[in-house]
Amino acid sequence: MSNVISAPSLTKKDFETDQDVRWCPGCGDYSILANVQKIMPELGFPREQTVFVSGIGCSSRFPYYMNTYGFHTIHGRAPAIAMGVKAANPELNVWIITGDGDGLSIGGNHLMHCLRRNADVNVIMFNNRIYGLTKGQYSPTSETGKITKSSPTGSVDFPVDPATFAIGCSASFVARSIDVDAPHLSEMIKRSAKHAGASFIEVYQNCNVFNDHAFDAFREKANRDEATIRVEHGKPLLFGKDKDKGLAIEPRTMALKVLDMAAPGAAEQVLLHDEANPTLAYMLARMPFPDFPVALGVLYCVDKPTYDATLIEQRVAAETKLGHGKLTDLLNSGNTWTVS
Amino acid sequence: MSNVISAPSLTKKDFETDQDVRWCPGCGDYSILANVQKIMPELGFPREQTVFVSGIGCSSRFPYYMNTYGFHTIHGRAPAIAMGVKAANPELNVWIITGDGDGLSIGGNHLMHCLRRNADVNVIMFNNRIYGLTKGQYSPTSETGKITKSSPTGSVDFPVDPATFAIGCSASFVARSIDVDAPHLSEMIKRSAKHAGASFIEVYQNCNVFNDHAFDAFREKANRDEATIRVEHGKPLLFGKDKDKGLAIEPRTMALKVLDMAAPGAAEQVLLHDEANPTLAYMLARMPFPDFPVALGVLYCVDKPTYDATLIEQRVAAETKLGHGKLTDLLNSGNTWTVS
Amino acid sequence: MASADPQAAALDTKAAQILPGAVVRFAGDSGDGMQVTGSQFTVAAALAGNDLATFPDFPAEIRAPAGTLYGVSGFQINFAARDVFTPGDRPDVLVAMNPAALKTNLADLKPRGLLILNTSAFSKANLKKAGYEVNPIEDHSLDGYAVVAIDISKNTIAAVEESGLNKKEAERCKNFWTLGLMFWIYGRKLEPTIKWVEAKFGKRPDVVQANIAALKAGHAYGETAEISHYRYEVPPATVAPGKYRNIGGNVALAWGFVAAAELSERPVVLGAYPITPASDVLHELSRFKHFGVTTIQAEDEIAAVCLAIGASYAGAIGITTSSGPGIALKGEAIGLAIATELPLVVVNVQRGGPSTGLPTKTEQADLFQAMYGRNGEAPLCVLAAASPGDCFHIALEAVRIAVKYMTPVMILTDGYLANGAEPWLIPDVAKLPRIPVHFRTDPEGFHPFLRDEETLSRPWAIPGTPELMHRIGGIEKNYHTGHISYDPANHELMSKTRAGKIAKIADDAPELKIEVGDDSGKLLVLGWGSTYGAIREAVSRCRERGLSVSHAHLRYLNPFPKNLGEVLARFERVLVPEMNLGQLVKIIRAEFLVPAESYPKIQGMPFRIEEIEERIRHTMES
Amino acid sequence: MASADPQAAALDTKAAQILPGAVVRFAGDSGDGMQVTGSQFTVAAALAGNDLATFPDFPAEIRAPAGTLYGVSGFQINFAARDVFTPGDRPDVLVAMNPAALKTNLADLKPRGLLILNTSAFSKANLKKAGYEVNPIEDHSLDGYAVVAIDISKNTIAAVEESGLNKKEAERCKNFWTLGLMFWIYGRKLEPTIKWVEAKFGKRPDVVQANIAALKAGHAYGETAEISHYRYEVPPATVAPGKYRNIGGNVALAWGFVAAAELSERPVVLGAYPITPASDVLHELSRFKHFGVTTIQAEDEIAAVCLAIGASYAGAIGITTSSGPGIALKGEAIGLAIATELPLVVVNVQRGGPSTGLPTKTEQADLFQAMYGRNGEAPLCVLAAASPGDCFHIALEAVRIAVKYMTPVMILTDGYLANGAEPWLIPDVAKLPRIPVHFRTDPEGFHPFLRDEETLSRPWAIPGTPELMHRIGGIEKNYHTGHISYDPANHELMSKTRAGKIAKIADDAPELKIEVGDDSGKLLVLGWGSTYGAIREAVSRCRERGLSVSHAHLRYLNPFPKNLGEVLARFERVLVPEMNLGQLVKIIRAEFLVPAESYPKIQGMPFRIEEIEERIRHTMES
Ligand SMILES: Cc1ncc(C[n+]2csc(CCOP(=O)(O)OP(=O)(O)O)c2C)c(N)n1
Ligand SMILES: Cc1ncc(C[n+]2csc(CCOP(=O)(O)OP(=O)(O)O)c2C)c(N)n1
Ligand code: SF4
Ligand code: SF4
Ligand SMILES: [Mg+2]
Ligand SMILES: [Mg+2]
Repeated sequence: MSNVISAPSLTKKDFETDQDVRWCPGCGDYSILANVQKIMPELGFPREQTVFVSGIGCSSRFPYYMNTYGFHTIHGRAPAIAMGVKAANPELNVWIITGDGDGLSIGGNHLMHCLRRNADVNVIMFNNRIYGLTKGQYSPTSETGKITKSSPTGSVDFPVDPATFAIGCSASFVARSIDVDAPHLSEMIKRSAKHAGASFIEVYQNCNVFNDHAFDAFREKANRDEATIRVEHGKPLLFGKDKDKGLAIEPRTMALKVLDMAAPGAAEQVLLHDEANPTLAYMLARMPFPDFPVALGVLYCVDKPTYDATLIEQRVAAETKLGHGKLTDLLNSGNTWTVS
Repeated sequence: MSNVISAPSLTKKDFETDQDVRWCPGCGDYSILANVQKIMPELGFPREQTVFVSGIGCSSRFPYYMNTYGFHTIHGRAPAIAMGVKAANPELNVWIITGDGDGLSIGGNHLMHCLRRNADVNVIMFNNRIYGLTKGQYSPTSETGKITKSSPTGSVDFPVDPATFAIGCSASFVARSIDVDAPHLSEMIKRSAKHAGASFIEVYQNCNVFNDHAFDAFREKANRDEATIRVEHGKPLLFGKDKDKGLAIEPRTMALKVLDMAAPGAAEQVLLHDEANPTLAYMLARMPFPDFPVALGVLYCVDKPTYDATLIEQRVAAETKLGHGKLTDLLNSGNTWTVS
Repeated sequence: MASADPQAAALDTKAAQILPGAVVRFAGDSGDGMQVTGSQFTVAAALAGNDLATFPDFPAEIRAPAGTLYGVSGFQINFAARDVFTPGDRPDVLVAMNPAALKTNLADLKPRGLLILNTSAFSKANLKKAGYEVNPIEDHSLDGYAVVAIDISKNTIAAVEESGLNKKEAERCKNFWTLGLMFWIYGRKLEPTIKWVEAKFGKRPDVVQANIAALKAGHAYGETAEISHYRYEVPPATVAPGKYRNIGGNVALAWGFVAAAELSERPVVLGAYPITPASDVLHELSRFKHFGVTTIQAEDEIAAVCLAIGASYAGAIGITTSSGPGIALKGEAIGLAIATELPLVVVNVQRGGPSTGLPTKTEQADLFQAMYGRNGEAPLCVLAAASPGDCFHIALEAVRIAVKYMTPVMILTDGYLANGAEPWLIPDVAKLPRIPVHFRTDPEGFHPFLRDEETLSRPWAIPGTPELMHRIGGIEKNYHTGHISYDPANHELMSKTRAGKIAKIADDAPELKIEVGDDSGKLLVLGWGSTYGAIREAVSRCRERGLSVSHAHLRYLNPFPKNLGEVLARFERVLVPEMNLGQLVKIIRAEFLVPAESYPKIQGMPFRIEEIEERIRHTMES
Repeated sequence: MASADPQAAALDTKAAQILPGAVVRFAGDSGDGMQVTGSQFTVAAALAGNDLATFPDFPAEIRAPAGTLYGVSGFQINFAARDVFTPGDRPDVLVAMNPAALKTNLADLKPRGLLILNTSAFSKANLKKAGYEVNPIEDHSLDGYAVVAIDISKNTIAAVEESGLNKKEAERCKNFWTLGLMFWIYGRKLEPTIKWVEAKFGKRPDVVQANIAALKAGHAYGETAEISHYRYEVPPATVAPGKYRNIGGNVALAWGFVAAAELSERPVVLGAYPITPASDVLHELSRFKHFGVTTIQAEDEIAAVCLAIGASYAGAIGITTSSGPGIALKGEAIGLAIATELPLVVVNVQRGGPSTGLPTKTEQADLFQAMYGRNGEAPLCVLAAASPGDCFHIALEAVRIAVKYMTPVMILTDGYLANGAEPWLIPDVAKLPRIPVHFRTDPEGFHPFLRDEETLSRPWAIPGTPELMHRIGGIEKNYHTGHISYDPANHELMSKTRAGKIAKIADDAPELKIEVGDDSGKLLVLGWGSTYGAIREAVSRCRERGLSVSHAHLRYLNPFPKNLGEVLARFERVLVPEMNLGQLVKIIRAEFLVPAESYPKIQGMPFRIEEIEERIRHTMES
């Protein structure tokens, strides 16, 4: 979203509704909600210009708790419905809230097409690597071998990585964050809100009922420094408590490796993050954990025309060229004859 | 497909059916069909063990012309149906024939899940960048601005690149070829047939009725040397009539560039193709044409357990652990009581 | 309609024989340009003041190999000095440009009908492809017809020699030669077609010249050759005065939506995924950006309907178009629009089923799907167009109902309506009723499911409206607050309210009228959709023979017209012809407990008038 | 069924009062373990020889905040000395573990019924969450009931002190304390539950010990405390001899498919996507790999049905399970299975609609969708299970029909059957009829749509069979060759053949029998699916009052039993109770032109026996 409109100054409270929040106590969804509610006033969109569209899942209950317009739709279809909203009114500030099941299982195709078309919407995917609402089946992001109600001997599937998938779909903005890392998450949400075109944020979200501890290895505060790398445009790709490690590649084979930054020459070798390089973004998204850290931040971001803007352009061009259509002219065009 | 079974020696004719081939005269589909019919005997699968599953589209008529088992299903769903075939009988040699619309528009999600699960099937996507059967609307692979019946002022969409998408889905085998380049196409089909797991081949296919000349810039024999690069595992990424150009990257930024191989140091700089490097594969698939050549060949290939093999493993493990199930035992398990 | 055997009488005179009407069919290879020939012939008939109806019949393949049976393309026109309601049953004249066209069409030609053949296409190879062992022109098998065998190709090539086209291109002008001949036979003017050729091929002057030369040569051939005794005149029909144009169903539908945009002053957003025979609605609508129409070619049918739902939610008129298999995919999302009570228009241009079925053929077998093809109690309004031109009015009516009642409306047309065409009295836009749209803006007492007392519809409160922020979704909601509710009694109340809202539309819709015949009698023939013309004609003919039969036709299928029960009760028997295995008939029986009889036809082809006539007679005798 | 008010009589005696039966409901917070309590109480009743039926009622939320109204979880059991067909209407005994449970359940409790409350949960905060301004235990609002208010939490904590559990964990054992008390009241043995606790919590000896201690303490409390006059005995029922188990609908269905794999000697492949309330069928089946059952959790419902179709094509028994919204998505693919005539079983565990509707509630509103929810004339066989245990037999029957007739079969169950449970006579596997499967192997004269004369079914010729290579698809095919065909007459022949094939199944299915009552009379109550028990009981009661009413129940909905028309004709009137707005009733009216009357209930809840009783009486008076 680019067209920030100034609005009377609002507070987090203004974005809360009177509905009981019906997530399980302790669910990671709460902190994402709180973050979004907190950031909304800063973004400056009037509430009535803001629409949250979701599919079905625990995460997709989100719109009920936002005092904006909200549409809790059907499973997997939020991106298509959101694009319809934008086609009717491109001025709206549209958010899509989805889960790993909603957005990548049943809804993977709509997500792909929404991203590749660069519709001007912001997608937040709550990735808890499980189906929460249906009480705990493995999802497309669950690790192979996961034992759940529907996979008592372990899931057979290889997971799909949401950010990798988004980059494969040629999305124009792809970021990653963690539910409980409020400052980082806020930053990502703000960046995505400002991006003109489809923005995609994957948020690792803990489902403490059906998949507790899924992300402990890098989500826990104690592990974050070593197990994650926060990428920033133009900056070297460093991680570790004292930024003592870096990422580099072999120039002939593009093989990825972890550098000891204390080693000689490391500073000249370490990769520089470039948000506009899709190959780099792909590599960062897909780095195998725990051999490599989990990349967080804006992995990819480029400007390109949005779907909505091009639609409008075509509308304007048509009106300019042909004038505003006259029904009478249309009905009387071509071969006609008169009977008297 | 890995389990090659020796069969009585067959010829191309044995794979032809008595049905009139109903494609438009001059369609690229003919040469793909001829190639597949020609290679089949070499692959050595008995005809009755071979199944062609397709969706809907001109390309999806393919199974009618193969004297094997064939299932012309519904639009976009061939991957799911093919996975069902394999689940019932993993011994079968299963091919999926799809178009850019069938496989990437309505069927994008099934394709993604089939690829990421690594089902042991071979997908051939006929990419003509158009909807042929419905008489010429733009497809998800059509270039932005394309003028068709449904986009009289030019399509608004950014295209999705099939190979890039497949790599984003973490497919285990991704290749590209051209309808009329028989030796290369044959080679790709053979490689894919031998790959255990989901293999994906994108074939640039000319639709001479609704999208003629779409690929001339690199499909025409005269242009192929300069405009395409044929990648081979372990070999340097060279192209041009005299292999006078090469691909290389800036090691700090991963920026891609074309090398003049005559320049000093070029030989040490040029990238070596590594089929097992997903980042490299992604880069090759997504190189912007015409600034860079179109990459053809096996972009990516790794071995990992197939969906089918893991399913079988689990079946066997269950039988080993629990013995072959006895219905009587099941019905009488747990709390029961007898009324006399 | 032409009567039994008018050509015969004409055989021995050189003066134009006056006929009440005629049915002509052009048939040839897909590459022979039969659709163009047919269209131009149609325009000429229209300009001559005839009433008419047309129907093209395309092959299923894009470009079938030349000469094959499945590559034959046909175009039929019925034109007359009186009202015409169908493209006609059996042609009086058949133009067959090759053996395959002859083979696939001859059985339809009337006995002693005129048969025009292009002899040069009757080569050994072509005969074989068509399955002829002997050349039928030579073996007396065509003796029952008035055969005019001409080497059209040779004549054409000779005629266009000066244009400089190569032989292949020159030969391609043979359809204009044929058209010229047909123009001569029916006394048509050449000018409109000449103008059309000039406009169409303007960029290639050589082609323009060649086609015009061919047209004129064909015309001259009639004048001079031995066929000069086949000359007919079909006087103008007495139709209502006004300005007319020819219109096909898909175009009429698209224009109806354009009109709805103008009359409602709301933008239209179409979400569509191409599918035969509905794609042309998308194609046509995509030309009207300057009318406030946005078309989005979606990734699939589900996305298409969802795009339309999203657009409606945001205040546009959301429309989605498809055919049977695509509509099957939309069921779940249509349920969402029903549950959230959003306006939405869903068009089903029906084709032969089940599954992929007969994609290029017509059928009416999706009525059940329209009524019931969703989970739960999910009522929606269902309308059906009766003729190509009626598609325009049905589109307007669907939008009016959708926005007034905040409900999805399903429009049923079919391949026959979509591709068929008829002259259409161009409506006076100033006299078309506006479509009022009311957006809620008042926050006082607002909740999203607060109902209008009269219509039971909920308010349309679109994003962007200050103070009306609210949330909706597919879960059941409380009647009194609009919030999610799992309360048992509330669910029953809401379910009945949704059903009641749809039922109420009947108060706001025209009553069923008798199209032909008395208000009561022995037999009512009740139809819906594209069978209108055939039933109407058949009933008229039966009445001419003194039978006590009437015709009524349903354009509103849910809810039914308020007086339907009464109308049915006034007849001793009810017969329901449908292009399916009997769907409307079941609903009628269930609703009104009358022993309505089914007359099913499921052949991918419309009813012939004579079939219905026959069936009426049979029914009344039994 | 317990009769009106038996508890009252028991008030003044210490000896166990003998009752014909009782209905008990456990209600508490989601975290209170009510489902476990209910199940254990059920097992005890079953072991004591009672006939019984149970129904759990979960909250829609996964883990609603403690103490809220929407977080209440309930479990009802009806057990008796005679045949039981439903979980009962109004409970005789209500156990309410907190104010929210009291609030949401009290209205159902019979007047003067026994009400057991856990006082420690009636804190200010909990009262407020439940919307009580005053504590109902104190304000005389419960005076109409026999209230037993105990500080169950305190008693539990005291009882489990030795286990070493912390206070929070200790308090969690209160459901076992309550169960102990209920066991005392109904004179049940503790051992089976003790064994179950040991097996279930074996890994945590402290928990085992605590739960057992709580159980015993609750039991002892009954013995010693002032409530010792509430003591009942429900003698064993006289049920058919044999071995029984308790079974729920989803499990029975899953086991039915396992049985089908064994009886047909074919592997089963289930394609499913999780959805409430169908997911448990997937969960249950995923445990049976060693029975030749493969389950695939698909990416969506369309993929799920396609996986099953692919599996059937390759020779397995393809099954797909879902609920309403998911079934809506499968319509197009089911059409493919119909067109290609492949065996397929589609299960719809119905829930409240339309759209997302009431996901955790029961409904029967998808009958129309089952019959008609696809494009084109696409007939399939539809079966409905009448009780939880019947799901097993319906599963077998569906597979038998699917493979014999090469057709998709739709099974309808619902949330009520899925989650409800009843004692089930364990079938003797040796006596279950085999399901013969014939794969075509003979190339002589083969084509893929060559039909069996008797069944009209086409051959199942699976990939891997030498010499039978062939192609099938969703396009219409020639009756005589199996190749693609666009021929008009052939399409009609094929359409009628597909319909005729389904109709023929009636010859191979049992006739409709009268469940209760005479073979003819004043009123027939005709039901289908899960309403069986309630209708049966209601009709029995009405007959006891001398009314001329009978009950018949449809398990076959398409085709109907051959004799349905006759049966209907033998009654003066027909009443059709359904949990929808009237679907079966419409089909009956259309088919047989009888003025069948609808009795709709659409509240996400099953019919109460008394509701149907009332309606029968009302109908017969009017
Ligand atoms: C058409 C349809 N299919 C299935 C479901 C059942 N369902 C609801 S949510 C869900 C998955 C939820 O997983 P996810 O998107 O990861 O959300 P989470 O609950 O984990 O936040 C499923 C399968 C449904 N509601 N509709
Ligand atoms: C459910 C459904 N939607 C739409 C169609 C119409 N349809 C048939 S093929 C096709 C697209 C074909 O494009 P592609 O897959 O690229 O195949 P091609 O014809 O170009 O080989 C479409 C939209 C259909 N048959 N079924
Ligand atoms: S089930 Fe998991 S994701 Fe859903 S609300 Fe509970 S904790 Fe959160
Ligand atoms: S339309 Fe195009 S893709 Fe289809 S058969 Fe013709 S040339 Fe080939
Ligand atoms: Mg999830
Ligand atoms: Mg294509």
